[in-house]
Amino acid sequence: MTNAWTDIKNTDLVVIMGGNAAEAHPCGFKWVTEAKANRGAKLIVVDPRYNRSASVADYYAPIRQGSDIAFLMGLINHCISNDKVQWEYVKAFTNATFVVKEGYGYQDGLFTGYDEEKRDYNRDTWDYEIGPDGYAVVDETLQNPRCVWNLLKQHVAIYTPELVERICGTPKDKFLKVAEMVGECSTPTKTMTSMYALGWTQHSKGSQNIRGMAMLQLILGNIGVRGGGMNALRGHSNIQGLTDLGLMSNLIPGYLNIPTEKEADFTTYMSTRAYKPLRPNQMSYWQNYRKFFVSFMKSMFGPAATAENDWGYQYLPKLDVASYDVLRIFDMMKNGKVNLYFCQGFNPLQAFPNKAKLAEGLAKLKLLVVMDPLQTETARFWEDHGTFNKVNPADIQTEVIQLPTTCFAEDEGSLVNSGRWLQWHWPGGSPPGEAKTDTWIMAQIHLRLKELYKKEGGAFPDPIVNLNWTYKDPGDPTAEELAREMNGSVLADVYDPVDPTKKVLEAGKQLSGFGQMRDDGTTAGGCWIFSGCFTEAGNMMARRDNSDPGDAGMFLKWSFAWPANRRILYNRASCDLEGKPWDPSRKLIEWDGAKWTGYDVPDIAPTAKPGEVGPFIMNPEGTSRLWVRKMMRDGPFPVHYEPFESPVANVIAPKVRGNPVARVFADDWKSFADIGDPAFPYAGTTYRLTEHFHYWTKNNHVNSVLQPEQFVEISEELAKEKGIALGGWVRVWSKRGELYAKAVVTKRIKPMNIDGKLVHIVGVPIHWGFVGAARKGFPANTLTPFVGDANIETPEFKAFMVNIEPSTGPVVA
Amino acid sequence: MNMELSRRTFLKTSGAGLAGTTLGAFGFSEAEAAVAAAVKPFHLVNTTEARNTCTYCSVACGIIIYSKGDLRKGETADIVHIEGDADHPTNRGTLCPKGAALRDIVKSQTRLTQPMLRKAGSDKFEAVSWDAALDKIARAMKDDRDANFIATNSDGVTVNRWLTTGFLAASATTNETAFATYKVVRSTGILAFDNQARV
Amino acid sequence: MTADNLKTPDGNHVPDDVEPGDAVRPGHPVQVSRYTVGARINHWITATSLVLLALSGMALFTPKLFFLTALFGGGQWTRALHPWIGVVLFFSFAGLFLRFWKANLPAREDGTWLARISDVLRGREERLPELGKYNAGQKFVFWGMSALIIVLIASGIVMWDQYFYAFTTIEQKRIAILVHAITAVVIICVWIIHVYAAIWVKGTFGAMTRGKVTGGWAWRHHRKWLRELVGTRKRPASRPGTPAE
Amino acid sequence: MFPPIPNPSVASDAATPRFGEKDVMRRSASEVTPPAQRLTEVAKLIDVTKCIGCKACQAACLEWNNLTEEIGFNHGVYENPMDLTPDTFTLMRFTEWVNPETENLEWLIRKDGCMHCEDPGCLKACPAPGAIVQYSNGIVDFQHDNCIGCGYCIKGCPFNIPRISKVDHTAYKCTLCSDRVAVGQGPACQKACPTQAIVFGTKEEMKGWADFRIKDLKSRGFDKAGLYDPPGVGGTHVMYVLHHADTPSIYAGLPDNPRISPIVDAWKGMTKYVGLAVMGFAAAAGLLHYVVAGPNRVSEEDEENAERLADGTPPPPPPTGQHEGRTP
Repeated sequence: MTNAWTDIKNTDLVVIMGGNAAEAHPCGFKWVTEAKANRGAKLIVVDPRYNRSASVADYYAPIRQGSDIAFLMGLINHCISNDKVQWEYVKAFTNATFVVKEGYGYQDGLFTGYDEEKRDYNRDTWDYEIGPDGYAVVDETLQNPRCVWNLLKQHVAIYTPELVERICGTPKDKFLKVAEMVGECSTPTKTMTSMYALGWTQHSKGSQNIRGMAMLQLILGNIGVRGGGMNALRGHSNIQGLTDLGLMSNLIPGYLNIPTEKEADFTTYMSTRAYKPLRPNQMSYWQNYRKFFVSFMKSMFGPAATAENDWGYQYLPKLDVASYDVLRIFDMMKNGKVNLYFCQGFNPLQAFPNKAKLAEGLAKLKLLVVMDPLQTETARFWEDHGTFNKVNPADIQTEVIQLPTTCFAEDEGSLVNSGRWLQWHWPGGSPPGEAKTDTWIMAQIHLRLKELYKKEGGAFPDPIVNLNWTYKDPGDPTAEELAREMNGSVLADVYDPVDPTKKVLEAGKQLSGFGQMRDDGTTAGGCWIFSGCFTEAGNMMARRDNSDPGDAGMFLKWSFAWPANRRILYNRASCDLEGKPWDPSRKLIEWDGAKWTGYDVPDIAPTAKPGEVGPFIMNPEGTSRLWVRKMMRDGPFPVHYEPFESPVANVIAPKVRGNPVARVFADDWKSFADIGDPAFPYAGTTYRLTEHFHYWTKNNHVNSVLQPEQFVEISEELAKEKGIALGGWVRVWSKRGELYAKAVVTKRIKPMNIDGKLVHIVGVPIHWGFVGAARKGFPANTLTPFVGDANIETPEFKAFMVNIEPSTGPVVA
Repeated sequence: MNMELSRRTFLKTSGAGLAGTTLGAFGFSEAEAAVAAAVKPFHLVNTTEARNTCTYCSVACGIIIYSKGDLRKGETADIVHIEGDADHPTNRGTLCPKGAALRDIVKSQTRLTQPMLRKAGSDKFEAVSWDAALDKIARAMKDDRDANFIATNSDGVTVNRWLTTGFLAASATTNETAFATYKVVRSTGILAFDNQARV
Repeated sequence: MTADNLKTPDGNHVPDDVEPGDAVRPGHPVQVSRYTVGARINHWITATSLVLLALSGMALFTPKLFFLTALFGGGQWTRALHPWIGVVLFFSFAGLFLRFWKANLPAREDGTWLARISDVLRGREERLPELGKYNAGQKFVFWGMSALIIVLIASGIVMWDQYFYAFTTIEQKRIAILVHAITAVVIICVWIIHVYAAIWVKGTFGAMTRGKVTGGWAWRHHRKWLRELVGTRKRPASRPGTPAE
Repeated sequence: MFPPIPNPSVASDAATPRFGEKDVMRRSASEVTPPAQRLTEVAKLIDVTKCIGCKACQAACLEWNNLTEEIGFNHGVYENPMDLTPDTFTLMRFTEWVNPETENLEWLIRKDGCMHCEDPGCLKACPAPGAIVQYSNGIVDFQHDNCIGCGYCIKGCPFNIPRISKVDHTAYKCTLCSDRVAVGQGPACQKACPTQAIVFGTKEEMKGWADFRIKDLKSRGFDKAGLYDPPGVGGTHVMYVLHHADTPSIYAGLPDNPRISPIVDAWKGMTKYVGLAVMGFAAAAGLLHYVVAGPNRVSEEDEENAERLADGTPPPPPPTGQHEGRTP
């Protein structure tokens, strides 16, 4: 989220598209109902199903899953054509005026540089025209046909309401009603907020879905303001934190990168990370990259990270591919290239696509280690559960170790919420039986491994034996020790370069923020964006003062938000060029003539004069980006691509199958149904229900009472056509697998007319499996295709093709 | 850290202009209420409170765990109830159907209580000690790493990676656990490192 | 064995109101067997059930009589037992019905009897016609009980939530309760009449205790029946019925 | 936002209930002298228009009251369980309704449960003294020690709420969390409700809050929005804000004009008094008759006549004219 849950109360229009906030985030959705009740805000829901969010919406429009970009580009087209643009904002705070260099172009669904063989682009032409002064060329008049604004206008022109209806199935009048309501938020005193979640991410073009809305929000001037923003409603209690801390193949905490093998040494690595400003006077914050990196390495390897060894640069592994994401790992596993696999509080057999492929992979491991508070299907993938998990245990040679861990109620520490608040919590119960914390387990593994390497030697033991592990009890580091380490501390006294008698930083003290980090090894800090969370003043994440000056919804004294306790990102953009709030009734910060003050921590240097420094300081442009240069693999603008399995060919680019640069593993092409395949005529989608949390709460009696048994949702029309009874059994199958479920026949799903073809939707909630308290069922991933988003490999769970028939239920054997 | 519970409430209502609830006003004085009452006793009395955060989604609702026994005094604590924290700015004491049933997940019948091992080809888990389990894991890691570690690529560039072992991290562990996990996993050269963020 | 098969030695049908076991034994005074052991047991089971039902029913009918639940071991037991006693009553009464229905078929003299109800009440039986085994009042009690018990068991089942909750709507249950209550009031009144009549007409109790009445009792109250018994007494040994003793 | 009620205190002195025995205004099957001073009436307001059907109320109710409902089946709808049970005091009921005026689908979701009527039909129907009490703050509470499990409360209730447990054979329903209200808390469902579709306070506050909500709804085109506080049962201490207050029955059969059934009134009213009178009269009439008419005894003459008849000696003929009914 750019903003915070509590800020949603400040909005005038909530657009829930690509998510179902009432269903998945009920307590956050409260702030929507508050905005409605107190500000007269309106709620629009755009979704294939009339869902729980829609039940309290002011306006609902249906859309076919996987067609969001067409809808969003249609909205942008509508706003541009009808002058629903916050012009001042667009000109000053976006890259609308930037001129794109010759050579870049777009035609028939593809940008320049496409290589069909590699399924990738050569993105060299996707950049700005750089002037002789070394800065990007801009055209304040927006006359240059190659300025971003004109390219955008041209790009979205085809997405007329008629085309939107053809692709999305949204009736034109409904689309126009939504467009009209959205357009009203282009005035500086009206804001719209976007609440989205996996409904946008779980597509082969998920990142571009989100970009589409972000672009719209920029055009309406809704980024950085109260009640605005792009609000990703994250799914798990600390998935934001895990991402921030870079527990991914290609990340270092704080969104730094693991080097690739092209970056053989530290100098090469840093050479592409200069982040020189593209406009005069602009602050480009990533210029501090080196400080964050070196502090991280000091935290990681302590005294072993020295200037001489490039801070331990070679202790880090180097990537040969973009990422070893879960899809790639399971593909490798299936091909016998993985021997050991650890699952920490995660149930991939349920959570990733194509269960059959996942199970095949797990069966090829030598050892699977599962750490979890609960029984999981993954840990028991070798167990025969009849039709629900038909295997022969004797055929599976994988050894499985299942380790009992504590849960939230039994451990201490911080979690990062969707609004980037780091909130500390305390344990309330004793662990059951022999359950242990994950930290203890990781420490034990590390110590044992280190011991083996010390004793026996072996392959490159250096990073293991040199890992900085100076905890009071190395076998069980405390949460406070680790939190202090992430925040960072001073390793050696630092003196003012101008006045060497003046000590700036004192060894042994906690850093007060990332601004104090240094690139000479005198500071350590595990995660620069978290710096400030545990300072000399104490544990800032444990703060519990819920005062809220100005009723702004900021709560600056409650916990700690990264970065620097800032609650709304890009909040400088809430003010005009003079530094006055666009909407004085919703002041966030303002320029008082000398500095920025207000209800939030300014997202700009406190004394950076308005008009001189652009508000988007993490970008070298100083502006936001309507056109993203070469930063996304699948194009600088979003393009409507059909899902890999689709009822119709792409109307705007019939020759393009799916997202043209999404990665598909060789084996998986044959597991996709053809476009318009009559054997799989219905558009399937998966989603969660408010009564359950993923595959956890089926272990919980109360939630199993509230939704005891698996079902699928279909329209009355499809039920009639197929002879399916309300509450009767159905079998649903895709090219990859099948499941049995009860039929919920509902008026809330309607067939759609897609480019002249009637398309029925089959909705598949995800929550069932073969362990737990609820009735046994099938995970939805028996059906879903093994393909991810082109940029970040989020699997395409939301759009695929299935067939359905009435059934007598699963044969229990 | 400070566990002193703030009793502050959000008395400011946005928009409605209603005064704070006068709930406290119903009922007679406490002294008179000592007469035999037919109302069930309030079962949170004499429990220990712990501030926590809901383990499910990223709304991160504040919760209070009520237990018999106080961990801070070194006692065993048995959780009797979990309820929303009215002081929390986001949820204001409310909880969703999962959050309202948090006690049930803590006390689930399918919670794990001891390390278990499933041997190759077996159809069951067998209990093992922590030491045996951890030693086995460390040994398996060492053997696999030593056998498959790639120090340099075909161009002779130092790459120091280990691709035959993967680690899938959690989504509900604390930042502190995550950081400890990061350090341990990264130090081995594992690249097949991912988390729940993608799904 | 029912009276249907009974024939007099001369081959004539035994009158409807002569039941198995009914017999006259000459002596001083004449003894008349009126009820067999089976009939008496059956009657007393019925009677006991009815009294228990009345007590438990009234306990639930009005708070003023709720204390009666103590007789049954408290409210829960009362609630649980009442319907089961009702089942006992129903089957028990069904037995009585099968035994007595024929003797309770209307006869011509019933009209006269009813017309002279004031003489009945004044005990001036010499002004009444000769009557069979039952007078119209007794027949009224018999048929009244029969009808009321059917209504009670039917309405009782509707309100017996423990087993039959799912089969009716709440509105139907409400009606059933009202009907049950009204019917119960009526049956209790009928019961009062029945018991009072037995108290008022001296010598009656013997019929349901020892099974016998005196000849004089029979002469006074059911002379036609007595005459019929005498008429069928020619060769008692060949009678297929079971004697009262 | 309606101001949240502060977190409960766990101190032992905080447990003293603020109402109890002395505040009982009505008690089933008992005469009660109502307390001289009535407590401030409380109410729970359920704003159906803000409800997202998440069932947090159901979960919170199960947890707080330590109820163990069975894990059932899916029956093709979102409801679960399918009806209130002795362990499910509150239940979300879902109705897919097409508004005939706009032809728009509306998903009407209503939290069902005890309405805590001012004139409670359950209490009226209950035959067990003290099994149902009504406190002067409006809470209608079942006292399980006194309950006999007869199920009359079900018939008395105009909303079909109470359910009899198969385990302990007593009636269960929402208590409005009397144990929580007694220490200044709101009911568990209200505390949990994510969107504040459930709020709790004094009845006056709730009516005021409802007005605020109804104004908002009317501004959004719901002309018939209104408060459901049915006068037929004297008003309720659980009220609804409905978008279509003119037709409550579209909300999964919420009664349009609930009142205690006239049949129940007849049963607990007239029948009781008339019945007792009739039975009393019958007994009295017998007694009186006995006193006036004296016992009906068999005479010596009767016995002799019987003996003669038995011996074959013809007894005296019946008096002339007395036996028209007989053939001589």
